[in-house]
Amino acid sequence: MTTAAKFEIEYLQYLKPDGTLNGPLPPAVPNNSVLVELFKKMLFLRTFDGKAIALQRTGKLGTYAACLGHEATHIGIGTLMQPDDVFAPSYREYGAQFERGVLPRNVLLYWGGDERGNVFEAAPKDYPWCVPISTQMLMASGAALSFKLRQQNHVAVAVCGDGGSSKTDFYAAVNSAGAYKLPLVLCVVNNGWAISVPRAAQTGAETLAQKGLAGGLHCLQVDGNDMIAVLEAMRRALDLAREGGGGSVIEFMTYRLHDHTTADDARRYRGEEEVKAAWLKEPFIRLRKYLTDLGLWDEATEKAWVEECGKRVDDEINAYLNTPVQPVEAMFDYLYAELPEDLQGQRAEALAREGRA
Amino acid sequence: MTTAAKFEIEYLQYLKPDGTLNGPLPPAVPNNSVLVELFKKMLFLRTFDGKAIALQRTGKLGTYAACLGHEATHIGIGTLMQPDDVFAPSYREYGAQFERGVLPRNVLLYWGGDERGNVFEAAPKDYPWCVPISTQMLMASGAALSFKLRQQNHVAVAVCGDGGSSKTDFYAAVNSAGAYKLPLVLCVVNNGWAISVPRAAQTGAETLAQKGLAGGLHCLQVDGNDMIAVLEAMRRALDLAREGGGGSVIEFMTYRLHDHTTADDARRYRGEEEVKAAWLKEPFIRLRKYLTDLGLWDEATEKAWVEECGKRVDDEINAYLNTPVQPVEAMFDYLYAELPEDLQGQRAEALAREGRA
Amino acid sequence: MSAQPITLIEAITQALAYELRTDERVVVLGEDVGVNGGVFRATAGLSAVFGPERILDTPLDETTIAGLTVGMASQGMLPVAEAQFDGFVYPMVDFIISHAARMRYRTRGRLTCPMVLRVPWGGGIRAPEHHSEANEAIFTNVPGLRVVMPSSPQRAYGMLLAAIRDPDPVIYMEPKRIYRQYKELVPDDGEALPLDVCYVLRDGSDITLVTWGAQVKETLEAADALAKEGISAEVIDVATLTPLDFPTIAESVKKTGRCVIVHEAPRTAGYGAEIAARIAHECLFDLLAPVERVTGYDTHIPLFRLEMKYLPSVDKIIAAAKRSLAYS
Amino acid sequence: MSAQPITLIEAITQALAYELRTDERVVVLGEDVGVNGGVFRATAGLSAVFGPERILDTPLDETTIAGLTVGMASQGMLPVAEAQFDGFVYPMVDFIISHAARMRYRTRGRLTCPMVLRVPWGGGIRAPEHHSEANEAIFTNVPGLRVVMPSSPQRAYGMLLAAIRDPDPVIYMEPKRIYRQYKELVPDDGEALPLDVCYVLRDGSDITLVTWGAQVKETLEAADALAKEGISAEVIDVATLTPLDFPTIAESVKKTGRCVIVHEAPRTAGYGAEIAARIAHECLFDLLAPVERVTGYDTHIPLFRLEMKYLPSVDKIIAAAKRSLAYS
Ligand SMILES: Cc1ncc(C[n+]2csc(CCOP(=O)(O)OP(=O)(O)O)c2C)c(N)n1
Ligand SMILES: Cc1ncc(C[n+]2csc(CCOP(=O)(O)OP(=O)(O)O)c2C)c(N)n1
Ligand SMILES: [Mg+2]
Ligand SMILES: [Mg+2]
Repeated sequence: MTTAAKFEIEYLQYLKPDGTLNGPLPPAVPNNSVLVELFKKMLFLRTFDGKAIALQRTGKLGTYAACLGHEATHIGIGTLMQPDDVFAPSYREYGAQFERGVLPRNVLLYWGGDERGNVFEAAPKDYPWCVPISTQMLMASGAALSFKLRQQNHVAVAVCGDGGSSKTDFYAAVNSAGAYKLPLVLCVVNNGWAISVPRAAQTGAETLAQKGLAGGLHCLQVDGNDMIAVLEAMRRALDLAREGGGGSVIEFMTYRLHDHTTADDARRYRGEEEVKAAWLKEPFIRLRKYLTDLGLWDEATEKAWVEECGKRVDDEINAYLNTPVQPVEAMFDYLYAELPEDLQGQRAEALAREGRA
Repeated sequence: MTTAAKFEIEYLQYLKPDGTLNGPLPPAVPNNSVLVELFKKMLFLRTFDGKAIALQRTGKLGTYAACLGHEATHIGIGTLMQPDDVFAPSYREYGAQFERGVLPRNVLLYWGGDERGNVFEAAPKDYPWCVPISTQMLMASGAALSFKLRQQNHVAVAVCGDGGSSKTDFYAAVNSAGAYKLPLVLCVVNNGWAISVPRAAQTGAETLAQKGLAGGLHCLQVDGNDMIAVLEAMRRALDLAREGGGGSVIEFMTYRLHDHTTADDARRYRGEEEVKAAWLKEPFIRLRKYLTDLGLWDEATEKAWVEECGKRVDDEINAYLNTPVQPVEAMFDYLYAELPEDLQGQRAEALAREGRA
Repeated sequence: MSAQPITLIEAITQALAYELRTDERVVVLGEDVGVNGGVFRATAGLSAVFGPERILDTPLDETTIAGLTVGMASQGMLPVAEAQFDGFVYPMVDFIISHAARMRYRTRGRLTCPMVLRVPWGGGIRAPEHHSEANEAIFTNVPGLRVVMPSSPQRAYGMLLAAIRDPDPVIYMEPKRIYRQYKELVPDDGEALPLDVCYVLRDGSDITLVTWGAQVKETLEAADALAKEGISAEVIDVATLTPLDFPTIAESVKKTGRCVIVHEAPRTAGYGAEIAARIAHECLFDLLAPVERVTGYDTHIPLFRLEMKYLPSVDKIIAAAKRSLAYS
Repeated sequence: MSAQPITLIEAITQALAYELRTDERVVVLGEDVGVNGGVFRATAGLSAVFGPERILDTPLDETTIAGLTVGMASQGMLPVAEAQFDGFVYPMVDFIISHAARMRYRTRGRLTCPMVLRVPWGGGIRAPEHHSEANEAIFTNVPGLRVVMPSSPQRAYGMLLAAIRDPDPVIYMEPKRIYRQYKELVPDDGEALPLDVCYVLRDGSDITLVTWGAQVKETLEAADALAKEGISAEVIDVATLTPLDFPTIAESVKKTGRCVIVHEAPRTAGYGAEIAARIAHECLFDLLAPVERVTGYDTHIPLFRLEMKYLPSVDKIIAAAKRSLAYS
C-alpha cells in the first residue's frame, strides 16, 4: 500500500479527576500559585452563573445560557490571550470574556434584552456574543487574516460547541485558516450536547479535533475539565499562531451540567445517570483537591472567597437592574454612522409616539 | 504522548504513465478486454469534447466546459454505477453521464441555452448539471439519505472539483454522510485548478482526500489518469456504500488540459511548462500503450473507431441544431405543477406579445 | 377528531402526525425535532410514534438541513424541514432559491421538489437576538415557491396539510407569538385548505385592513376598536403571500376605497409594498385615500427591552385608519 | 485623469485602483480576482500593482468570502469583496444580514462593518444558468445596508469610491450587460458621488419612467421613441435603491401624473413594488393613471435561448407608457 498522508491526534490531560497529576507540569503552568488564582476565578464564575440563573427564574432576566461545568475550559481559553488578541465567543463563554475585561453586567444586559451588553470597554475589538452558530469562527478567521495582512502579531481565538463543529461556517474557518496559514485558534467545547442532540449524532468522526485535518491545521484533544491541560493546549496553539505556524483546532472535552439554557428542560432527552457521572469529573473537585493537597487552599479560604464573590456579583446585578431602558431612538441611532434622510421621518414618528417630537 | 486518533490515507495507482503496470490488476478489472471498451469510450468522449469546443468557436454553442484530460476519471466514475444509483454531476463530467445514458445532444442543448438538455430519459433520477459549486454534493447526500430511509440498496455518487472541495456544501455533505452513515461516494476531481486558482491556494491540507476524515468517512487518493485505479477506487467505495459501510471521499489526481471553459484564457494565469508536463501523464497515452503492448489495440483500429465516433457525434450535433427553440410559455409551464391563477395573466401577456393570444 | 380545542402549534403537530400516518413518503427533519420534540414542541411526541427514521434530528447546520431536504424531495420523498427560528433560515436561502424553486423548471418537470420548510416567524416573545425576524421578503420575490403564513389553529392545520401535499416547495411561516394564543376546534379530518386564497376575517364597508401572521390579532382588535367608533373595517388575512390571491383584496378595496396594510417586517420593500403596488395599479380610481402601511420600522427588531416599540400595535393601526378616513 | 473615455467596468477598475492607492486599509478579495483579474476583468492588473496581499484570491466558497470580509471590516480594514456572479450571492446572505448589517447596531457603535460587496448583476449576456439573476430584493428589505446600482461609467466610478468610503456595508450591484456598452470620460480625480440620490437622466413632462441598472438603456431608448411621437418622458435612474431618495421620484410623478417602473427582477415583490407603494401613499392624488410596472415575469430567467423574451424591452416599456397615457 502506498500512503498519501498520515496523521496522529494527541490527547492532553495532566490533572486527573482524582486530583493527582499524570506527570510533570507543562510549560503553561510555571508554578502552582497561578492555579490558585485561576481556581478563584472559577469560583467567581460559578457564583455568577448561579445568580444569573436565579435572576432568570424570578423574571428579571431573559433566557440565559449557563456555563456550569465549563469553567476550566472557558477561563483557560481566555487567560493566556494578549490584550490585542481578539476573542470571538459564542454565547456561553463568560469565563473567557471576564479574562478579557468584559463585565458581568454586560452579560446580564445582553440576556436582559439590551444591546448595550455588547459594549465591551476593556476589549474594544472583541466580537459580541454570537447567536448564529459558529459564524463567529469564520469572522475570527477574517480577523486573523487582517492581522496577517497588517503584519500584526495578534491571534484570533474563537469558540464554538460540539454542535457548532457541524456548522458549515466552522468548516469555512478551518479551510480559510489553512489556506492563508492564519493566526487562528478554533476552540471546540465538546460538552456532549447541542441542546438535545448528543455528540454522536453530529458526526461520524472519532474526534472533533480531527476536523482540523480538513484544512491542514494543528489538531489537539484535551481534557477540558483539567485546567492545566486547557492552559497547555492554549499555550501551544497561541505560540504556534504567533510564530507564524498557522491555525489550530482544539477539542475541549467537558460536559454541560445545566440545561442548554433556562428555556430548556434537559430531562426530556437525557438520563440522570449520565449527568451524575459527569458531576464526578467536573473541574472544581480535582483542582480543589490538588491545591488543598499542596496546602495552597482550604475550606475557610474558599468560604470567605465565595462570600466575596457573592458580593461582587450582587453589585453587578444591581448595576444591571439599575440601567434604564434605552430611549426609542436607539433603534435608529446605531443603524448607520449617520441616519439616512429616508429614515428620519420614521425616527421622528417614533419620538412623536412618545410625546417627544 | 497519549493518542486520541490515528489515520492513514492510501494512494492508488496501477497503470504508470509509461503504460506498464505497478503490480497485478485489482478486482475492479476482471480482464483486459473491459479496458478496451473503456478506451473506446474515452476516444468517443474526446471526440465529442473537441467538436463541442469547435461548435462554440463558431458561435453555435454558448459557453462550454471542456473535459480534456479528465476522461479516465469521468468515465471510470460512471461505469461501475448501477442504473438505480443516482449520479450528481457538476458541469463537466459528460463521460460519467454518457455511461448513465445521457445523450451528447443533452449536453449541447444545455450549453446551447435550452433547459431541455436536463431531460435525461435514461437516467430519470440523476441530478441535472449543477452550476452552484458543490451544492450537488449535499443534494446527493440527501438522495443517499432517502435510499437509507427507504432501505433501498442504491448509492449516490457526486462529483466536484478541487475548488469545489473548499465549498461549505462539500463539507456539509461529508458531515451529514458521516453522521447518518450514508451510501454516498464523494468524488473530488483534482485537476489542479479552479479557474485561475491553483490547488495549493484552496487549502492547507496535504491531500483533498483527507477532508473525509472531518466526517469519519473512508478516504482514498488515486491517480485519476489511470483508468484501472479509478475503477478500483470506485469499486471499493461503491461496495462499501452498498454494504452499509458508509460514505467515501475519493480524490482523483488529474489535470485540466483545456481552459476552464471556452470563456476562459488559461494563459493569463498558468505557465506552458506545467501544461506540457501534464500532457505526458494524460490518460490516453498510457492506456493505449498498455493495450497495444497486449495486442488488444492498434493504430488502424483507432483510426476506424475515431472516424465512427466523429459520425456519431455529428449526428448528435445535428439533432441539437435541429431542435427548435421552446415556445415562450415554456417559461411558465414548468414553474409549478399547475400554473397558479396569479400568473396566468402574465402567461397570456407573453403569448399575446407573440400574436398567439 | 380532536374533541378538545387546540392551539395553533398543536394544530401543526396534528397536521404533521396526520400526514406521517397517511403517507409514508413524509419525513420530518431539523434540529432537536426528535426526542426533544422541537424547541417550540411542534414535533412533540412524533418521534415516539413514528421513530427516528421518520423524525430526524439533523447535525447543527441549516445548509445541511436545506440540502438534505432538497435532495430527498427530488428523489420522491416528502420532507418537512424545520428551521429552528426565523433568524436561521439565511443559510438555507441558497438551496431554496437555487435548487428547490428551480428543480422542476430546470429539468422541465423531470425532477421536482415537493418539500415544506417550516419557519417559526416573528417577534414579540422576549427572545434572544435572531429569534424574532419577520423575513418573508427573502422569499417573496422568488418564482417557483409558495410562501404561506397561517394565523389560526384551523388554518395552520389545513394549510400545513396542503403544503405537504403540494407538489412544489412551500415556505410555511409560523407566527410564533400566537402559537399558544387561543384554542379552536380543529377536527383531525385530513381536510386541506387551499394555498391560494386570502381570507376575509371580518366584513366591513369603510376601510380595508390587510395583514398576515401574528398581526392578525392586533388588526382584529383595531377593527373592534374602530367599530366602537362607528367605523366598519374589513379585515383580510393574506395567508398565502405568493402566489397572491389579489382579487379578494381588490374586491374589498374597491368597496371601501381605503386600505391599511399591516405587517411586522421593515417597511421598505416589505411584502406590503407588493400589495400597495397592486392596489395602485388595479384599484387606483377606487381609492379615496392614500394606501397606508403600518409596519416595523426600517431598523432591525431591537432586543426585547424595546421590541414592542418596534412592532405594529393596535394604536398604530387605529391611527393609520384614521389618517385614511380623514380623506373624504 | 483618464485621457480616454472608458467603459463602466473600466471605471470600476479605476475606482478600485484609486482607493487601493490612497487608503492602505482597502483590500480586494474574491474568486479569481488576483492574477486572473476577475472573470469580468474588473480587477485586471491590480494584482500586479498592489500585490497578492491587497488583491486576495479566496478559496472557492462564498460563505468564506462573506465571513472573511465581515471579519476584516470589523477589525478596521476596508474590504471590497466580489461575488463572481449574482447567482452566487445566496451563501453570503447570512453574513450580510446577520452580521454586516447589524454589527454597528448590535454593538451600539463599538464595532462597525465598512465593507463593499460587488455583485455583477442581471441577464442578457447569453450566460449559463445562475449567471443572470436580478436579485436585489434579497437585500432591499434589510435595514442597515445600502444597496446601490450604477448605470454609467461616471456613476460606477463615483459611487464605488463612495461605497468604499462609506462607514457602513454597501451592496454594489453592477449591471453586467452594460459593462462594455459605451465609454465616457471619467476623470480619475477621486471625487465620490453621493449614495443617496436618484438621477434624473432626462427631463420630461408627460410621464415618468423610473428604472435602474441595465434597463436604463432600454428606458432611455423608449423615451427617445416616445419623443418621436411627441410624448415627453422623464427618465429617472434610481441608482441607490436603499435608502431611497424618494423625493426626486415624487417630484417627477407630481409633475407628470403618470409613472412606469421598469426593472429586470420578477414583478411580485420586486423593488418596483416599493416605489409604486410610496407613490400610492405620497402622490395618490397627483396620479392620472395607474402605476405601471414593466418587469421580468414571475418566473426564473430562462436559459439564453429564451432570455430576451423574459427581460423588459423597449417595446414593453413603450406599450406600458401608452397604456398609462391612454388615461385622461
Ligand atoms: C444557526 C443557528 N441554528 C440554530 C440555533 C439554535 N441553537 C442555539 S444553541 C444550539 C445548540 C448549540 O450546541 P453546541 O454547539 O454544542 O453548543 P452548546 O450550547 O452545547 O455550548 C442551537 C441549535 C442557533 N443559535 N443558530
Ligand atoms: C457558488 C459558485 N461560485 C462560483 C462559481 C463560478 N465558477 C464556476 S467553475 C469555478 C471553478 C471550479 O473549480 P473546480 O471546483 O476545481 O472545478 P473544475 O472547473 O476545475 O472542474 C468557479 C469559481 C460557481 N459556478 N458557483
Ligand atoms: Mg454542546
Ligand atoms: Mg479544478
